[in-house]
Amino acid sequence: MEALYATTTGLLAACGVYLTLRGRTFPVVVGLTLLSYSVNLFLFSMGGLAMHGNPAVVGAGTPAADPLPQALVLTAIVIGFAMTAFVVILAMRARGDLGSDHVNGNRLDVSREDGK
Amino acid sequence: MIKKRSRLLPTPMLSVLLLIVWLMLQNSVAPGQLLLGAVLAIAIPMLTYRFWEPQPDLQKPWRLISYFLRVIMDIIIANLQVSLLILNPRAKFRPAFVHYPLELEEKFPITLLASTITLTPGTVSAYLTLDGRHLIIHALDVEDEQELIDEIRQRYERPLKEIFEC
Amino acid sequence: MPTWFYPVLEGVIAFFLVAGGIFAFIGSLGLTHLKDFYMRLHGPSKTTTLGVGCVLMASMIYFRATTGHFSFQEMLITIFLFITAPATAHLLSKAALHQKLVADIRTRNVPDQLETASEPDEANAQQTESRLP
Amino acid sequence: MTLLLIVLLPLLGALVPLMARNLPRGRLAWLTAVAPAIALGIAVFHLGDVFAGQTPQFHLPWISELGLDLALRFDGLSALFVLLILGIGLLIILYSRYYLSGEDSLARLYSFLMLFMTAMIGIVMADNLLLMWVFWELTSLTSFLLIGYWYQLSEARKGARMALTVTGAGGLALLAGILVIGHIVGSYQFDDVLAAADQIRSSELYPVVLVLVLLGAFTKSAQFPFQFWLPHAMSAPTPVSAFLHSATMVKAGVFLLARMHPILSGTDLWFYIVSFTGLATLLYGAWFALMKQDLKGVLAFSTISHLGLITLLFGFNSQMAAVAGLLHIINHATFKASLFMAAGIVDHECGTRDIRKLNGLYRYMPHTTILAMVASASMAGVPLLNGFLSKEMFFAESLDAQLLGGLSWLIPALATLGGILSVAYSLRFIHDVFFNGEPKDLPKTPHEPPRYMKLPIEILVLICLLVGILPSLVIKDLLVSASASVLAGPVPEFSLAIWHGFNVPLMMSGIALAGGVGVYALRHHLYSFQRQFRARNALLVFEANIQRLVNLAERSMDSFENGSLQRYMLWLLLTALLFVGIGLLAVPQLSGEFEQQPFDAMLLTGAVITGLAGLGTAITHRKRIVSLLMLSVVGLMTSLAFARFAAPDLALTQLAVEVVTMILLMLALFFLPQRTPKESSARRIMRDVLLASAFGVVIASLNFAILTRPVESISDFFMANAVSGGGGHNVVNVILVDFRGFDTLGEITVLGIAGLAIFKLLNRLRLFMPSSDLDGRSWSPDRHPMILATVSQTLLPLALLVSVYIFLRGHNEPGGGFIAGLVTAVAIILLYIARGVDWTQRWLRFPYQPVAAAGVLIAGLTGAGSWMFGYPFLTSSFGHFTIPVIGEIELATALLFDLGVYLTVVGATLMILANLGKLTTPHRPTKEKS
Amino acid sequence: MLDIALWISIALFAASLMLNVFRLAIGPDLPDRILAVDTMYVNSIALIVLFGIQLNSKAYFEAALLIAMLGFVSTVAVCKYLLRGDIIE
Repeated sequence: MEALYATTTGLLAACGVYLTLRGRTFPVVVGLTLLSYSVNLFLFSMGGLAMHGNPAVVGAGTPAADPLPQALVLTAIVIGFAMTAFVVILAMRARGDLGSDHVNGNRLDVSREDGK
Repeated sequence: MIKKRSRLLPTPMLSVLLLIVWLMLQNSVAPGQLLLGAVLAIAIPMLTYRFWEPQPDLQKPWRLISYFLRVIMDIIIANLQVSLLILNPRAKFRPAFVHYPLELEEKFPITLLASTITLTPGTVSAYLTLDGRHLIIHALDVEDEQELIDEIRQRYERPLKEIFEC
Repeated sequence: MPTWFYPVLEGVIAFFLVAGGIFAFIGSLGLTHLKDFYMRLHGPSKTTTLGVGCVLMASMIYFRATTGHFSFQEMLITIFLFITAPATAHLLSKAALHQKLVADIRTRNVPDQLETASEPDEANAQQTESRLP
Repeated sequence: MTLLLIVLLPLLGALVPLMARNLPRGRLAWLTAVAPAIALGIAVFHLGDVFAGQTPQFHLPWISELGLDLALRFDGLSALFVLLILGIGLLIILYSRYYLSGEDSLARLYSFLMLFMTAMIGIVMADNLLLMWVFWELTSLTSFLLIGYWYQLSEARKGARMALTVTGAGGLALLAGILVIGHIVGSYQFDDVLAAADQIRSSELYPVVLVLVLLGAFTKSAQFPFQFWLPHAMSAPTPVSAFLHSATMVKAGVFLLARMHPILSGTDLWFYIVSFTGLATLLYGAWFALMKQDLKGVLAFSTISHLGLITLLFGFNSQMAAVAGLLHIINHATFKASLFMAAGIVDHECGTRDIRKLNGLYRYMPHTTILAMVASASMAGVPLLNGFLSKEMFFAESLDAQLLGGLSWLIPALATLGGILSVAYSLRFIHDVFFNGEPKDLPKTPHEPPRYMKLPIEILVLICLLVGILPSLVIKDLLVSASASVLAGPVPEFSLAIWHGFNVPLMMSGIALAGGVGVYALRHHLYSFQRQFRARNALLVFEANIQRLVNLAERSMDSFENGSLQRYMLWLLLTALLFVGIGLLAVPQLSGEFEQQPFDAMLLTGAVITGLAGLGTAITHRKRIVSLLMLSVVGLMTSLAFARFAAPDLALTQLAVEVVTMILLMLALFFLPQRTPKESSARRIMRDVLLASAFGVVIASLNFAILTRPVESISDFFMANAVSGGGGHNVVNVILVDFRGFDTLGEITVLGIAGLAIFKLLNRLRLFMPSSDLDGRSWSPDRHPMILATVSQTLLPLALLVSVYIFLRGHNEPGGGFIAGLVTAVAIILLYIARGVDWTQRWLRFPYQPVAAAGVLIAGLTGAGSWMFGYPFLTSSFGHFTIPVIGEIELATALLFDLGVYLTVVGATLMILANLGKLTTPHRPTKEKS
Repeated sequence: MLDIALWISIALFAASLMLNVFRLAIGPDLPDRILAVDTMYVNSIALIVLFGIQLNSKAYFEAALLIAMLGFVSTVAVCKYLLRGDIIE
């Protein structure tokens, strides 16, 4: 089961990174969100995966899940949202002001292969 | 015909519903929860009442309950029918769009009617015209539209009209 | 509780679980096999919702049996579902009609010309200078 | 303490001219001279016990962790150099008072000179190698300032820059050498280094140390490969050339050789490098001194040649050679300084330094001519002058240098050749300038310089004569004590007598004198021969190299940083992969000792669906709305995974955040192009795929490695006293709100700031609104579908109820401020979507910024509240109160803190989404469609 | 007897999820894909409740409740996007 979990996290990370390598702001943002999902899964699994564990609530059964990574990931998710929002709106502002949503440094909107 | 709303309990029905939901959420009828539920049941409608569409008042709540029961029964039958239709590979569907002139005016009953139509056998309320007069229904398997229209009017629209309007 | 009661209860729960599963499966099956979008819409809006309803009923009874008092939360979820499912179905079909998805040839009187906007649509393409209040 | 004064006085002296700059020149000169004069007095005072063999020291810890202390020593070698520096310094101060023309600021020159003097004294008296290096770099800096004194002249600026680059680079090499020595010896104090001399010589790092230290010395003393900067340093005013580039600064390199002599010398490597460089420089300098047309150029190259001679002397591993070297240091300083000053006078009087124009000046300035003749005779090694003594010793030493085996005779021969050339250019300096016909079109008619301008030259010439005639009386004991510190042992008995009877060295100096006159006579042939070579101006070559270096740097920077995020991501990922990859390679076996837990059908389906959805997002990224849908599926499956692995809190948050992100991205998508044109070439896609998959593989293996290894979790502390400490059963919420309350406070502030930043960013945003959707269909007329409106209206109270429910139970069961806040935000957003901005605006009249601010405030105040009870910030307290009717309620301050969190989350989320949504509304006609 | 039923039900829901993914991948037009995603939300509610029964803990009802509510909101948002482009007007 650990292998399955690890492969999924790896796959998500790979797709996320592939998207961030694209030349336009929107795929980069989507890529970052995907990457943050995979990182959250990764961090969550630091406390070990409780197959039959109970939620980290006192009195909810002995093999409780590890509450600390959960707390960290919870904070990560919320802050992740705030930052994604900021980046998206930065992208919109860039498009509004610069007229192109390229990230590879070329100005005009025509798609010129650049920024090898 | 909407009577003056009392300041404290703008929509009595909604407050009662909220109280019941709160108790369901808490899964307990302890006095503390009851009090808290009551407080919330009054506070939330008060917060949202000022911009509430004036809703027709419930004339006969008991008819609504019987209406719901009948709808539930229809849903179960509908699902069995649709399942059979989907399952047998050689099913020959006769899908059709049906223009259904609405007699109801108020928004809430119309929504209720549209929901029941979607949930009941073989019909989905596909489109509501802008002026709220016509409802286009997509039926999975129907021979004669007029017969479907009469059946819907007879089974659902008339009771709703009774409950809400007259 | 009399001894014969538990196996019956378990039976009922098992029945509801399996029925729910079957209904959901049929719903998805309909979703995959039916020809055009409008026919596919019937599956999930009806059967899947009922399937999930049955599962919720099963869990209600299950927790009634194990913890001794009725838990109404499942009831609340079912209510939520039965309110939202038709709304989504309606919106989806409205979007489909708007996109003029081609319906199966056998469907009769397909509404081809939906009402056009009564007045020119104000969202014409012009540079908007947005001043936030 | 008095040693420190010797260094401090010139330093303070640097301020004196600046403060007294608008005094008349005479009084300014005297005032400046006071500080070095006192320092000279102190030095002379200490001479007594230096000659008696003691070495007064002074130690003040400065940066002891680096091994750098303010440690000074005053041994024989230091005494010799200090006398040289201060003595000639005083003369230069007097001389430049007359030399500088009216508009040049004398005060600035004096302050630079004083700074330079401090640096030089610092070098020679430093007892700590690092301290010596600090002063070493200070000399480079001050020489840069001094060479560039006439900053309006371009070649002055270029020369200064070149000098700084070369001597600076040498300084760096020296630092490296000192650090290696420190590494070997363990301390930078000179005595410890001296004691560990054999250890250094035998260590395998010795060649490295030797080369580095010699690099420092050779660049400073303008030895052969690095001599090109000295001629171009002549664009400095002549007093500077006289002081820096003859007597002191270039001597620093040779001083380093002398100081390091007991530590590094004695090995064959030392002999080969040092003497060969010295020999080459000797000949190179002598030859070009003959060729140069500029008066100061001749002197510059002769300085190079004489420095080469001293280095050669230090190169012979014999003790007498070192003594000869020290003697020549003194002699060269005296006659070269006076020659430079003479050249200064000629330049000052005639306005030009071009030898071709200067002829027969003895008629105009007979007194200067005599002084110049004595000085240059001393340079040529004419007997009865100090030059002759050290040249004699030099010839004697070159005779018994045996290290070249069969070819050892070559060294005396080349020494004699050097002697011949030096006599030739000394002769040229006198004859060609002061005799040899009439001066041709001089800008100014020459005449005798002012009386006191010649005084310094007279003093120096007097010293040359004194040392030449009575050597043992004047400098014997100074030379003995200096050699003692250089040889770090007993000094061999030597006689400084003028006459040693007829022996081979005397014969060699005779040949040198005769040959010199002959070579001078044939000089025109040499000139024509020299003209065939292309004259390469070192300045241009140097500038060209620097420019080539700058272009190379620019090109590499452009290829590295071209404003493309893709490029930066590429480098970022490659480095990350590299380091993590190396780490993973080091792990012997990926899977730890835990064997894997079994998985059931549901987990497999979940994993497969997440994988497919992730791939779908990547593959369909050009059809943006589809990739968004795939993203939402990934989000859903992630929250299912959290639920499956017993983290209900996370599942709730993930769901809520995922929906809000979806809405946010769709809001943004409306204004961004709906579809991305295909623009990446196949090669680029291939590269990205490879890179991304490599990254994925690394993450997967990392995760697998950690999962299958034991977890030393620290969370049993939290589990244990969540109830007692935080008063709640839901440990995750207790951690968030109580144990790590401060972190959560910071986090909600970030949330608030993000909301505000976005609010500001959206202001005056000029956006292009598409008039129709992707395939040209115009937007549907029905802005707010009626059924959606009613349904969302009925849902709103239920949703608010649910969010209150989640909020209240947060402390004991899954729930809490974050989730409740998000649920409320989603409910309100649903209303925005269904009923539009105007309707919701009327309902929610308050703007969202105050809500977020209030949230942060409440959280902060609850934290601060505990101060009032004397507890540290953010300690929470809780109590159980039983109210008769309601029964037992548990109230905790954490609840208030959670309320703060709730309000901030609602405020920030709505600030972000509502403002984004409102972008278009001001331009919609407000009449509501029925 | 209960475990077998539970296991069958989970298998069925997993199968229906896979079918939804199939429709999501294949779906010729956007509405099909949205329908697929919406059905996945509904199916995942059932799955969460089944987890609850399997792990015999009541902590999962909030998650199910939230999925029901939020699934609706995201589908509505996407449909509004298709209809009007600008979600919040």
